[in-house]
Amino acid sequence: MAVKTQKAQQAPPVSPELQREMYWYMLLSRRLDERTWMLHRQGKIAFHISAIGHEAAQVGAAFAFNRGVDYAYPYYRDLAMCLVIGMTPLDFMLGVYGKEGEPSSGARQMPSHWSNKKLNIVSQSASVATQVPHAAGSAFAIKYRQKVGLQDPNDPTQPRLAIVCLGEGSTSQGEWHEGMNWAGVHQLPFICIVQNNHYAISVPFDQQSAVPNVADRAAAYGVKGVVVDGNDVLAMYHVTREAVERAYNGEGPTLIEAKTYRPVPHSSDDDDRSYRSREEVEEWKRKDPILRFQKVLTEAGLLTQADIDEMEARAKRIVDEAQKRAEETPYPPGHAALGDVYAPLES
Amino acid sequence: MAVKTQKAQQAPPVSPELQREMYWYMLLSRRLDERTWMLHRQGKIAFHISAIGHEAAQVGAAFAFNRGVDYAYPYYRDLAMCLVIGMTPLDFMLGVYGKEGEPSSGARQMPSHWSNKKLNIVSQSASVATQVPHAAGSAFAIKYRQKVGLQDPNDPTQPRLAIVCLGEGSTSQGEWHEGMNWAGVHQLPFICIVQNNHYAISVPFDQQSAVPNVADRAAAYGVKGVVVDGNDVLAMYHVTREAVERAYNGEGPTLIEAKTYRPVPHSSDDDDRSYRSREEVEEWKRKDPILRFQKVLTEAGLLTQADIDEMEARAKRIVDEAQKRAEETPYPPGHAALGDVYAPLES
Amino acid sequence: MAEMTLIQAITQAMDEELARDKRVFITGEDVGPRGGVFRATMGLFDKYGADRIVDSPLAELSIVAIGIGAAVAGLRPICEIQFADFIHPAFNQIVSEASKMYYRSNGQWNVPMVIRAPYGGGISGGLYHSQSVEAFFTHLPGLKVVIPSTPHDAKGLLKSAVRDPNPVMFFEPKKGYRAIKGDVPEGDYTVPIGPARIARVGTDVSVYAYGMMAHYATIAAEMVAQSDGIAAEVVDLRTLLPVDKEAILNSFKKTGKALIVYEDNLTMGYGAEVAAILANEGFEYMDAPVRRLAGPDVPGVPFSHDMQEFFMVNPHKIADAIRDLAAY
Amino acid sequence: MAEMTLIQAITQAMDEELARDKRVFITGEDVGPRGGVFRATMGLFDKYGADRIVDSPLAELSIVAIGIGAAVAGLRPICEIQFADFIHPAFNQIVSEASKMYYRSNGQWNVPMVIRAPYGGGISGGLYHSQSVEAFFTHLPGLKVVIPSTPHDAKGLLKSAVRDPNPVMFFEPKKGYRAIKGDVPEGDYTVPIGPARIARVGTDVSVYAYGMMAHYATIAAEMVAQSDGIAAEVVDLRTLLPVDKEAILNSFKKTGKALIVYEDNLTMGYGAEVAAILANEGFEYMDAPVRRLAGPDVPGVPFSHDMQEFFMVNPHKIADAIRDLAAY
Ligand SMILES: Cc1ncc(C[n+]2csc(CCOP(=O)(O)OP(=O)(O)O)c2C)c(N)n1
Ligand SMILES: Cc1ncc(C[n+]2csc(CCOP(=O)(O)OP(=O)(O)O)c2C)c(N)n1
Ligand SMILES: [Mg+2]
Ligand SMILES: [Mg+2]
Repeated sequence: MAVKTQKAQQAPPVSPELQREMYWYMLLSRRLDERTWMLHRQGKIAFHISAIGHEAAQVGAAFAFNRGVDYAYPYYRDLAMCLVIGMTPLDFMLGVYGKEGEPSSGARQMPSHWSNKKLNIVSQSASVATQVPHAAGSAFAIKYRQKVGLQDPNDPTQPRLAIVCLGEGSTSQGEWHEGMNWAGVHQLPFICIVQNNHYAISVPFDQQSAVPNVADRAAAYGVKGVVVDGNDVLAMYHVTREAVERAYNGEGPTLIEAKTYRPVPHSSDDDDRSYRSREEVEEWKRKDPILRFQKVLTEAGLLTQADIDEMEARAKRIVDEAQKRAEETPYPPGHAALGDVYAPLES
Repeated sequence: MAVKTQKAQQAPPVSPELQREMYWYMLLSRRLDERTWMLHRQGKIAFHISAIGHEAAQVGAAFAFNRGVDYAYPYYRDLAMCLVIGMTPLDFMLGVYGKEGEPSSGARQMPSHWSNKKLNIVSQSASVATQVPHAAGSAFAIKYRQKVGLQDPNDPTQPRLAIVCLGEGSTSQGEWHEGMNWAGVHQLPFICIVQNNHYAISVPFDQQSAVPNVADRAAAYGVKGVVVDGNDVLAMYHVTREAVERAYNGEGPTLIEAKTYRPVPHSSDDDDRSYRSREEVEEWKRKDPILRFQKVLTEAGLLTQADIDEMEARAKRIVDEAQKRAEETPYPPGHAALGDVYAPLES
Repeated sequence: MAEMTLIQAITQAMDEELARDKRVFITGEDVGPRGGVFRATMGLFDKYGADRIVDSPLAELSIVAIGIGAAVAGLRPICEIQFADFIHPAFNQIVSEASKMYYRSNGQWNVPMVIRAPYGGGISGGLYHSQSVEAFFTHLPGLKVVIPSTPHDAKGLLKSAVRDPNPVMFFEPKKGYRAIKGDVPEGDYTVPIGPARIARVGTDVSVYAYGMMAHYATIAAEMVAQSDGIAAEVVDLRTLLPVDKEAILNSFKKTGKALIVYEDNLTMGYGAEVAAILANEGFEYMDAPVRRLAGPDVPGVPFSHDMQEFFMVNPHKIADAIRDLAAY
Repeated sequence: MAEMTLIQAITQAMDEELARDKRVFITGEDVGPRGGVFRATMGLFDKYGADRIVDSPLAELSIVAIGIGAAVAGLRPICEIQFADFIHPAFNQIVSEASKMYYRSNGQWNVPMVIRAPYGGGISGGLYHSQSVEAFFTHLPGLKVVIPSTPHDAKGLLKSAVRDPNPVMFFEPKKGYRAIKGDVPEGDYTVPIGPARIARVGTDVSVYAYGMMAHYATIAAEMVAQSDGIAAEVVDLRTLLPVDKEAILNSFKKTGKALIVYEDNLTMGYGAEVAAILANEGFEYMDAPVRRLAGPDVPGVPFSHDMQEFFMVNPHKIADAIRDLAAY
């Protein structure tokens, strides 16, 4: 299998500003996420599904494409990615509380089912992997528009690729196969990011797949496959950047498998003690992507304790404010359930 | 990709009797098939879908497993295979005429939708690729019965593998992905035979797949993949025999891709002139598997012109007889449409 | 005006929409050089090329899903499912995705796509080339479900479907592809999605039908007019979802007797909804039991000749049912 | 007799069937060490081991298809779909394969399997963790469709399902998993698939319901008895396919008034079939419009609190509808 494992040290230099910005988003996502777990424990909200542990994979990927312009199909775990693309902590908090003005779905969907037309984040269902062939379809549309003369291939104000995320377990679905296949057959500007956290709820990857890497499967579709350390934000940024260049240059699709871990339960409904040892979880907590990047940045002199303190304080303010505003916001009225069944005919 | 291309000359010797039997079934299938095309041109029957060109792939495979005992999931093109397993020309003719006593479906299904419980040929729908995960399920059942003590693993009177066929185009379906994946994850006694005739009706394989061989995809599932010349009956027999041994010995699943061609239209409803050149068809007709095997056998002194003449005469008699008896048989009565909706409760 | 077959009208609608709007493209199995197994896309590949008439892999889920992804990205896909029987692999994409996208995104993302599929029996297709599948999709708010029974409507409704901002299931009665002929206006016109059509005016019995059965119901209505002087009103439903309740009730107010005809199997076929509407809002006008004439409750249409005939509804069976009801 | 919850009764049924018959095995997502996301298979992995309690890949199509292939090979699979909302990827396997296998093979091959799936709303699950999906499957002769509303029936019907030679869709009202409690006999007994159950005898109005709505209907019937002296009869349909027409008509003969309750969206929900049966065979007894009380015709149950409540049918809404109908 032609799988390439990318290491951070191969990456070309990333500006200190960008590195700090990456750190900031990872931190913001984490604090927002932790707060949400707390709200659930307090009985204030019904449900949370978490990005904890996945922040490096998501933030590294999100900074690599034309955010808000390229089509993004994040999955339910992509809080950190969506923050980078432009969704706000308040947007998210409105979602977990199910409050009026929630931008993804008007609070119709469960939290973390992202959508934002202004940011070209396409609406997601909960049925895993359905978004993979959608992303291939949007990538097909990009190539189509260019071929039939509806779009200038180099216009950076227009979407030039579609990027989609899902978990490793979800690649067992036929939808993934069929989506990957279109991407390969038509060599579409398409990037599939598999966040491999080793479990689909309780089911370990060796019960999903007889091969150790999802990326091993990319070649079967004529798609380039890359395995990357998903807890290394710069490595993630780098491999995604490469995939983005390939897509923009018409060189075809890429699958990136980010190896990572979810040190928390699958969701607020889960209890992970039945299916994995505490030792395993503790071991991965030591590989925490934020602590790791903090160490890299501090050692490189790019981040001081004062910077960290300032960021922590800022994150707390933002999260407090988002929570407060979400709590103050009313629920949509019951009859709002009736809207938006059909789009009106254009007149 | 770890794809192995198997050549006939590597095959261990096959007894002259068996070789002649293979030739006979290929010939019988061909003559029956040609007659059926003629019946269609005469307006006597509604539909025919043909095995012409595929006889070597099917006959070679069929002689390699425990026919009538192992679970077989043939597809609509598998006339030659089903004849070897034990269905009769009359069985087939009752199907094309839709007559009473048709064993696969009581004439409920279109012709060539095989089923025969006595022969462990499991009923097929027309929805392509659905049978692949069924075969994995039956293979799972075999392994299960052995593990929980319901079956002796070495009892040759019991099914010890499941073998399934489909066309190359049908591997684009999610069903194929999911079936292959179970076979791989559980390392099942499972053989998937892809009869790659280069077209799915009109669509060439490069529109189905970005990689040149279906077998290239086997590795993604932890399944052994083999490409074989599907017009070489001995090569086909040999690779299938190897796969069968692997399955019987608990060594896991195999995918065999038999490269072949369909020199006739997809079915009696098709006209292939819109999508491929006559030159291409003529070129493949020169590679006809029956002529080719005839040459091999004659040159090896295993078949004389007298043998051929006798077989031709016998085939014609059998086909005439099958046609005649099918024509004489009545249709099932209209109300027979009402039966067999539910299996009765065992009392 | 030119007389043409149902399938010619469908081809013409697609041809004109492709010419009108570059965002329109077609994908499906064998839609390219082959022109579709029923020849609905005949000639379009030569005229519009491989970029716009795209042979898909043999995978219906992806045909629909690619359509969805392209539609949200601003294109106007026409997805062909070769036989309605093979739409089921795409069911999740239609139920979970196409039908819910607009609602779940609070009206942000819409899916302007058409899914065309030939359906119905009586063509020696057996269980898997004869199915009626509309019942499943009429249970899905967010979808529109359209079934034409005349070439005029086929062209006009298909054009409306292509221009509709919502996902439209467009089921074509394949037995009528060449058997149903009629006048079709030249050039551009649309028939709105929504309203039913009174195919024949009458006062004694309301016959509700669509697709091939609407065609047959009209024939049957003429038969009973001739033979028994019964004035049957034929309501060609045309759009099954959203339901045209008003048209259903208006006819019933006149006749007080309803026969609902569909070729699908009886239980939970679309006629159940029509009957349920009448049983509630038509109660005051009800002069007889609300009757359904449909296929038997078996898993499919058998291949063999007599069994197929046994299964299928035809003009004679409809005429008998009208007579029965008129005599109630 | 022990009092237990609906889900405990389900677990007990599986436990006893696993112990009784080695051909029985369970597969599905997280059914192993995790015991299922709702804990329906809790403890079974420890008791019966990894060979018989098999965590599947995250792929519903394959869960059902493997079940079919194993069932034709003589096993008795119980396939768990984690949420009914996620059954749609397996739709083709259920429609084209499980439901048609026996018929299409002329009675040679049967598929003795159970597909279990929790369904229904009111649990803050939003569009994709609240769906009712029974309507789709009740259109498929060859399948049996069962929905219990009491622990007693859940255990007895699930055992019947496991032993049935046909594919049985077994939908479990998940809102009632822990909310519905009742007495359950110790050890082996079955409740036959087919007959409905009169959950409460009455003479004024027939209320037809199943699952959570049967539970609610019984509560509502008590409410209107107390408040208004209305004697509502509650028919818990239990088996939706084959339809128990006789029970439906027998109750209607007494009351002449029907209220059909389901939590699915209205149009083409299962209640349409019940109404259609009454509109035909119940015509002579009909004293009032046949009413359906169901969810609104929107693509799903919204997540947010008030919208969810707006969507859901509850005992109060049922009581009001009974009063209305009784007063007609
Ligand atoms: C089609 C479908 N089946 C089942 C589920 C229930 N479910 C939600 S998340 C999940 C596990 C997903 O695992 P993976 O793809 O590895 O992603 P992760 O959550 O680990 O990031 C399951 C089974 C679902 N949402 N959709
Ligand atoms: C799910 C489904 N979609 C479409 C069809 C219609 N169809 C029948 S055969 C066929 C082509 C099959 O091609 P391939 O798998 O290569 O097999 P071949 O016929 O070439 O042997 C198609 C599209 C079908 N039977 N099932
Ligand atoms: Mg995972
Ligand atoms: Mg082929």
